[in-house]
Amino acid sequence: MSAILLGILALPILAALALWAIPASIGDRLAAMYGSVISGLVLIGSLLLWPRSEGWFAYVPSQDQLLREGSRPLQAVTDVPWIPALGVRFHVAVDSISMPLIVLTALLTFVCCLYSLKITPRIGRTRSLIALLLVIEAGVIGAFSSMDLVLFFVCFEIVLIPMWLVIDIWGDDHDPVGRKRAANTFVLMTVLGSALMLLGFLLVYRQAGTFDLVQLTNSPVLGGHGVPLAAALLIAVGLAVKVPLWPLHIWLPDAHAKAPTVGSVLLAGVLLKLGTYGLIRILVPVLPDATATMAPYLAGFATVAIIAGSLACLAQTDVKRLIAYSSVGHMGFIVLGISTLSQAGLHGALFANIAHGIITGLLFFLAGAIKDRHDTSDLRTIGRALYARLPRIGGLLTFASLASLGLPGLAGFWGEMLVLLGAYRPADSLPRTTYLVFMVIAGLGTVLTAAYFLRLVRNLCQGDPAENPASAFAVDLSRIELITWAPLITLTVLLGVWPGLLLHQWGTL
Amino acid sequence: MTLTWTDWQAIAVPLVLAVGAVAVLLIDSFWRSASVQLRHTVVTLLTVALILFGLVFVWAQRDDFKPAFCRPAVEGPAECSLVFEPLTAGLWAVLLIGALGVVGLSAYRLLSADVPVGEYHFLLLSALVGATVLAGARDLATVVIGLEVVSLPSFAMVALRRDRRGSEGALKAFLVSVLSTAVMLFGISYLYGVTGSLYLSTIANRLSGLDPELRRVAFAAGLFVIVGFGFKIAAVPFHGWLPDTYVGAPVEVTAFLAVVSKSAGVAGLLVLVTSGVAPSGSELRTVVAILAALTMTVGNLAALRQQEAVRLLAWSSIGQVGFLLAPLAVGDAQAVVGYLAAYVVVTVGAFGAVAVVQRHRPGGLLTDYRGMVRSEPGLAGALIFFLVVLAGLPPGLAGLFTKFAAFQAVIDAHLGWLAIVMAINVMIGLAVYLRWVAELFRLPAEDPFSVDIESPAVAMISLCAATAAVLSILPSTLFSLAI
Amino acid sequence: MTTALFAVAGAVAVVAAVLVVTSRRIVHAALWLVVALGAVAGCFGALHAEFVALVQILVYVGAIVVLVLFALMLTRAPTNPLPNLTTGRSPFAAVVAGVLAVLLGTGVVIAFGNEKVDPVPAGSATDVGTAIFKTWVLPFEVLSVLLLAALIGAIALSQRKKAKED
Amino acid sequence: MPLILPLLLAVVLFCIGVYGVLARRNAITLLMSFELMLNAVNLNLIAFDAWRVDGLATGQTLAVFVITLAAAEIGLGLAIVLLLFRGHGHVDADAARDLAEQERQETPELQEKGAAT
Amino acid sequence: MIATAWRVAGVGFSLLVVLAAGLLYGVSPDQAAFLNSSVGDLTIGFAVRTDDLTVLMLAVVGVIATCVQVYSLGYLHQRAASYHALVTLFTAAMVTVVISDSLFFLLIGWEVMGACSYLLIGHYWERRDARSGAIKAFLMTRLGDVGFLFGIFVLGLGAGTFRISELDPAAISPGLLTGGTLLLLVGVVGKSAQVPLQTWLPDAMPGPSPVSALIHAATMVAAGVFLIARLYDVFSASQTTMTVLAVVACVTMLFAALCAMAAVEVKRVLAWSTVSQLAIMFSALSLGTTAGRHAALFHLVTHAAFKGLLFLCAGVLLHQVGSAAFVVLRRYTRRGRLRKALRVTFVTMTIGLASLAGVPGFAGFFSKDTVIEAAWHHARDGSVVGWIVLVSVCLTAAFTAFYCMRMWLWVFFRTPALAGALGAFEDENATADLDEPDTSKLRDAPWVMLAPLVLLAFAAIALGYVDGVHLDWVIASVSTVLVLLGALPAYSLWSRGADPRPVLLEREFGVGTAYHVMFVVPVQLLAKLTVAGDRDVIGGYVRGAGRAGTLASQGFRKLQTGNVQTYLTAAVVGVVALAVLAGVIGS
Repeated sequence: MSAILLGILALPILAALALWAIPASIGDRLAAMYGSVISGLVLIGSLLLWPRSEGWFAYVPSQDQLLREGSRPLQAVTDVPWIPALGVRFHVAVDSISMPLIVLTALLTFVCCLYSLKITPRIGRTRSLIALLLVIEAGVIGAFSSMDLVLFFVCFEIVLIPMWLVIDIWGDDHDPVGRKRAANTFVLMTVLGSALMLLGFLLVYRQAGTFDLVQLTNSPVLGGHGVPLAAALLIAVGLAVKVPLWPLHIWLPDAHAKAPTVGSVLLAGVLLKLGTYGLIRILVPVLPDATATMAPYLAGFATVAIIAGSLACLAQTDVKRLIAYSSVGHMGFIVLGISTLSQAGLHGALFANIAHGIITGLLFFLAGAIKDRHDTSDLRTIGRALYARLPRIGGLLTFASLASLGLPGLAGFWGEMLVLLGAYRPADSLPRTTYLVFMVIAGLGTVLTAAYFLRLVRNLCQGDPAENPASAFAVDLSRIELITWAPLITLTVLLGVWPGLLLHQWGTL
Repeated sequence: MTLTWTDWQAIAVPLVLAVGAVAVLLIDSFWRSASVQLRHTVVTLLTVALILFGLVFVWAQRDDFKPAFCRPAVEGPAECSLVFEPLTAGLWAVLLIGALGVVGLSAYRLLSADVPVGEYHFLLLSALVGATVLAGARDLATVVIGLEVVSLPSFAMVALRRDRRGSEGALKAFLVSVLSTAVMLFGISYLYGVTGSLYLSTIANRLSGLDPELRRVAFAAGLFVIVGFGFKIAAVPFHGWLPDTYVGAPVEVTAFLAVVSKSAGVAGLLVLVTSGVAPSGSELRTVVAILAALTMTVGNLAALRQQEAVRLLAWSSIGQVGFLLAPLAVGDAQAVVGYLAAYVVVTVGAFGAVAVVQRHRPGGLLTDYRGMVRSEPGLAGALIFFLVVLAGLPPGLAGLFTKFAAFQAVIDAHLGWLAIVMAINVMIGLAVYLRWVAELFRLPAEDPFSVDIESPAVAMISLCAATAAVLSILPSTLFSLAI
Repeated sequence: MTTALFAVAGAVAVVAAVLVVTSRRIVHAALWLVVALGAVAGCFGALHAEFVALVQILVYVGAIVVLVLFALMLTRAPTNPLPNLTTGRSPFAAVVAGVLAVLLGTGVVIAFGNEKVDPVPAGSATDVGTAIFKTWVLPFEVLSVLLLAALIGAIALSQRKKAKED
Repeated sequence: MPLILPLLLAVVLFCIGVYGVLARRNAITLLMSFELMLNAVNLNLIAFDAWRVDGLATGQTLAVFVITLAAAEIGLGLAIVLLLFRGHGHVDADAARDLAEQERQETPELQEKGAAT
Repeated sequence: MIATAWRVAGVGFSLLVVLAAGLLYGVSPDQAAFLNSSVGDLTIGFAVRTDDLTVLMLAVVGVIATCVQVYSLGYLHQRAASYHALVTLFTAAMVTVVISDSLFFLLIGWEVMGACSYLLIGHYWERRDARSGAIKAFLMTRLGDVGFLFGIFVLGLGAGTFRISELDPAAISPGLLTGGTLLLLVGVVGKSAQVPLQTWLPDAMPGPSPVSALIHAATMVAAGVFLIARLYDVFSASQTTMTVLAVVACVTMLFAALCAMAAVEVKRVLAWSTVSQLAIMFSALSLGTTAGRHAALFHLVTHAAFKGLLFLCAGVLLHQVGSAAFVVLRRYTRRGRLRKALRVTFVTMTIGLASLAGVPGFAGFFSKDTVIEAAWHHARDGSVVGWIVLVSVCLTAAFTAFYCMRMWLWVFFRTPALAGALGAFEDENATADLDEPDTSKLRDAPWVMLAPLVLLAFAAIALGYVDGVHLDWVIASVSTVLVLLGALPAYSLWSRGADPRPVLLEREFGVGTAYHVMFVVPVQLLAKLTVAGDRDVIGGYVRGAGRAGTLASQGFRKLQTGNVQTYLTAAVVGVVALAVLAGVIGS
């Protein structure tokens, strides 16, 4: 097992290096094929890691349970000292919290590579793009599987420069200044956040004397004031930049709007998850008391994010920006769920993480497809009546919108529902009335979410075709698009009708 | 006084370097029959051999503890002028590696730059003697003289091209240095007056039992000493000379200043701080912390809009010094040496890459680097790696972990405000280096830079990159340098 | 007696030093430097550091100032007064120096105001030589490297560029 | 003799030296000012040596070292000044500003637009 | 090809539903759970059940859906594939609601219906009113659904289970029970278009008529009634909720009836009548008695028949004439063509209207009487709610008769006083009324469309007798009188060619406008504000930081004059400053 995990960590990196070693004259097609094969292998590997037996526990309540036969908390453990002088270990493992996210990462990267077989940004240089995607994949999987705070931090940082390059080089080719600024804002804000997070980790280390997550989870840093609170605050701020939580979200719309399609997909589908994953994996178990002190404020910001994100979407005129802002709202839900510190809320947050990755990935693919066809992502320039011009893409956009607005029966619903359920009954230590207010506001937020997606559909898909004549080169859904999107669509429906597929994995958090 | 075997062992490296320096000078002066080319090669090889000897020696003795030039003290343990201990070994290793890198850099460009080869290597080795002595020094006389031995030869090296720019750069560095020496000596004189000793251990002992009035003077004295080092390592506000001198000097000499000279300054300051002149909790550490915060902020901010490669490296090296000062302010030798080691390796590499480009494009603008990822993938890749290490982001894990250690040291010392300033500076620093990286990736407007790179340069840069890569994968090596 | 001698020498030194940094004739400044350094040597003598005083006169007055004068001639410094020998910042510089003097002076007075020096003859060449070669061997040796390096450096810098070597 | 006398003299000399360094233009006078500062140091050392009668003559030794140091410094310094004179034709420290950063037009990012498309 | 497949699938599926209803008839009640997963101490999963209510609703849904699917074969040719697929999904969603024993499973069906109705209302997305009507429908029901979801939380957590069959009102504390049921009621109000969330239903009329039939007769809006019937134990355990329900229902029925009296488009009249009739069902439910529940369900069934019929008839009008607005229809009517050309439609629609109005002998009459009777019995027991319901239903019966009569007459019959009728429905351009429409091509609809009409017309009569006829003659006669009281003024107005429509009624009490001003406009303003805030405040900080960095950078570059003495000065000043600073910090 651990060999598989190490394999899917190392393979993309080595493959990326090998790809750079090959001369640039290798064709785009071949590079994408190579990337698809590699990421396909990673996907297979990650699926092999998927639990085959019951009895996984995300967090071990006590030591004796750890020793009990048959209930190993972590799978595929590799634990070797790395930098003894700093107390850093190379400790990777997976459990049921990280596993779905790893599979999601592998899947989205695979899909992106596959997509690049036919459809690549106009800048070209596909070889490097593929290599960077692979590096991002390795970094994200590493972050999801690291059981050491510092290793997590390192993997967290690994993705930054590749993503920065992806936005800076392959971004919107009409707006070099804008994409540069977007890329810089992204990387700088994230780096500041992660540096603050690192400070938090170091404070934890000062208190607990270890960076090891398993140990920290089993014997957390208690106390809700003073140093633990400072540590929690720093970690939360650092992760909130990544999530991104209002008001630290300002990098997101630009980054998404300017990034190439595959970049947006990975950014929204995978990278944002690092933040929420960190909150669940690190903040909640390691600093329980401090998190409880902070949780109502976190929930407040999350609620504001839900409302502000939705309101901002209502006034957007750029389809990619709109979807980006919708991410702000959705991530707000996830953070709200986490900050309830309740079973339902945490489950909801985890579920919403996956669902958001799939659905928003699909939405960004669709937005990219529309943008490629019209050479702009401005709603007013694209015009209306996509149903008439590109009926299949329009239909899929409507489908994805419905999924994203949380229609029951599609994947988006369960996460948000559980989050609201968590807010209805937060952990005992939290002020319930406050959370009830948040719940009601967040509930209204779902209405606003519906409103902006319907507005999007209305302004883009519907309308009089006579007023918006078809573009000459507009081709409806191509085969590669269908192939790459099919898994996402399938999963959206599957998770919608069978949430237990994931929910039962998590057991007691 | 009779010199014991231990004394000889302890000063073997500086001694060999000093003798070697004279040998180099003599070979170059009196072997006129040989061609310049040959003499250059021989001199370079000899220098390399000397430095390698030093490295081997340090490696062999790395765990020893050898006090040298001791005398029995009136009170307390024996007072020694020089101590070879693991910390010294680590600092010497860093200094020698840096010097080796500079020699390697000099191997492929010096001839065209009108620099007398023998003198150049002589001065370099002399400075290295000073640096090694400084890193082991345990009395203030040795410290100040060692520092001068580092400084004066390097100023001569700055002007060694004997042109307008070089002389101006040397003058600026020289004036600032002399002022700093005077200030430092003034401080030392007071320290002597207050404690009656020049030995660091004795000073440390006596400082703790001073009257309040004398303590104030001692504080001012310590401040002057630290300020003296502040000039050397170009901590803000004593940094003004640095960018001008870096730009004025030949690139190799700039690398020398940035690597050996700066490391020596840091080493001296580290010795001062750790051996008790600024004990934990003293206001002097606060001063160093303030200097650290100021230095990194100003350095990084000023680097933000630079358009010349060397000037950017100059300012960013000021920023790096700020980061070095942070663990120094809390007396964490391990973090300092680790940081220094990573910094030295990648700085040599970065200057190596700059030297290659500057040789063909003397303008030295960042825009000259456009599109190099395509036209010179190897060089560009290495340069990007060096810059990323300097920024402290993956894949430059060496830089990341040394910054991490710095953070850890600061956090452990409860200097929260400094940690926050450092965090902000990580961001600004990243912005600085990413501008350069972005140029490398950008598609060039006209012809991109592309040449046949000389094989010494290839070897040198690859070596640096390989070292940095190894340090990135096994960062623990960095921190085992000074235990 | 020594106090009076010291006071006189000190006063001379201060006056000469002020003239060094204010004189409008650059050569005069150099000559005033000789006076100042000599006066300081006198101070040393008053403190019974005869060896240092001698070295001071030998090295400073004898060597350094001569070197400076040569340099002045080589750089064709005019002997007539120069209007712009000081920069426009000089008032500010005076303020800075003044503040520094006040700060340092106060500190020194507070710390050492009541101390007395009772100079005993310990400044002979023997004493200093013994100290140097018994205790301060290492700095002395390093100092020799410094002198050599400075010398070679100065020579290297002073050489004219060879148009084309060999 | 009160200790304060030589110490205050040293302070005054040092500050005069500082003034000279900051205010004078001619590089050689700057060097002269440095000599004043170093002399202040020596005065301090000698005074403290005389105050602390420890029989080791530490202060005097260091003073001798400082004088030697000063000699080495001024030797190299004059060489640099002469070099500057050869290059610039003057020895005005205030006017040597070749190495100041030249104001440059910000390289417009837009240049690449042509290249990118 | 795909369209054909979906047509077949659609019809087949609806027949399957009917078949399932038939098979399940008489089977003893049972439940089954599946796909469960535990979240903490809660179980989230799905469950189905079968009982009488399920069978009844399945039958209604199946029959109506079959009619609609078959009817649509003839009605719709444009984008048929997506249309039939969505109608099928719609039906499936309603079936889900009906058979569900899990609140979450129910919610899935509940909201998927909302989405389907959105998509189907927006079927003619070229039309502006269709687009906005669709959005309005979805958003208003979604708003209600939020309350519904919260209600599920309250009840589910209160009872510790999300299984409907395990919800025990006795196990839930009274406060939670009231809160939970009230929140569920919000969802019901939204779904069933009761006051105050009533405006979406009339605006949903731009959708295809068969869809309207499906929404109004059997699925979406009926789901609200079904839900309360399903959770009747829980609801009736909370007196407060029942009172609120009664008030809402009574206000709604009168309000909607009044609005219907002034509407000038066939489908709009029918839409308001649906709202009003649903309110009657709710009022029956709000009695809290078994009789009330029975009456409500009875009315639900008959209403499904006649309202489905009426909408399909309206669809024929739309299909054959091209519009269902009175003003257009009148052009044909004045030529006397409409009734003759659309003979089957006329007859079936007459049956439907009669049933709606409660003309004795028709199904609607019987079911309405059951409601009145239930209310009367309850009122007699001394219940204020009973009295309120009784009075309201009686009034509504009269109003209903009025608007049915009015519509019937104005659509199908030439006005005796022709001149007076001029301008009855046109505000301007009265002469346009005299334009000669081409009546020669007016034919009745094809048989696929007429067959469902006939079937439903039969049902609209026969269903009244299914339950066995047991009339309270007093009540029957009272309600007959009420019908007459309502119908006569309509006749007299028509015969005079006048159609006075109070402005208040015509604007539907201005609720739509008020909502627009109160909610839509502020939200749009807030949205603009948020974007501006992001750009100018939050983004401003970020940009400001960037600019500050650049400025600082330029500043430091400016300080770097190249003059060494500046550097020295700075350094010395720095020393002094540091000394002072450290002194301050140290002391």
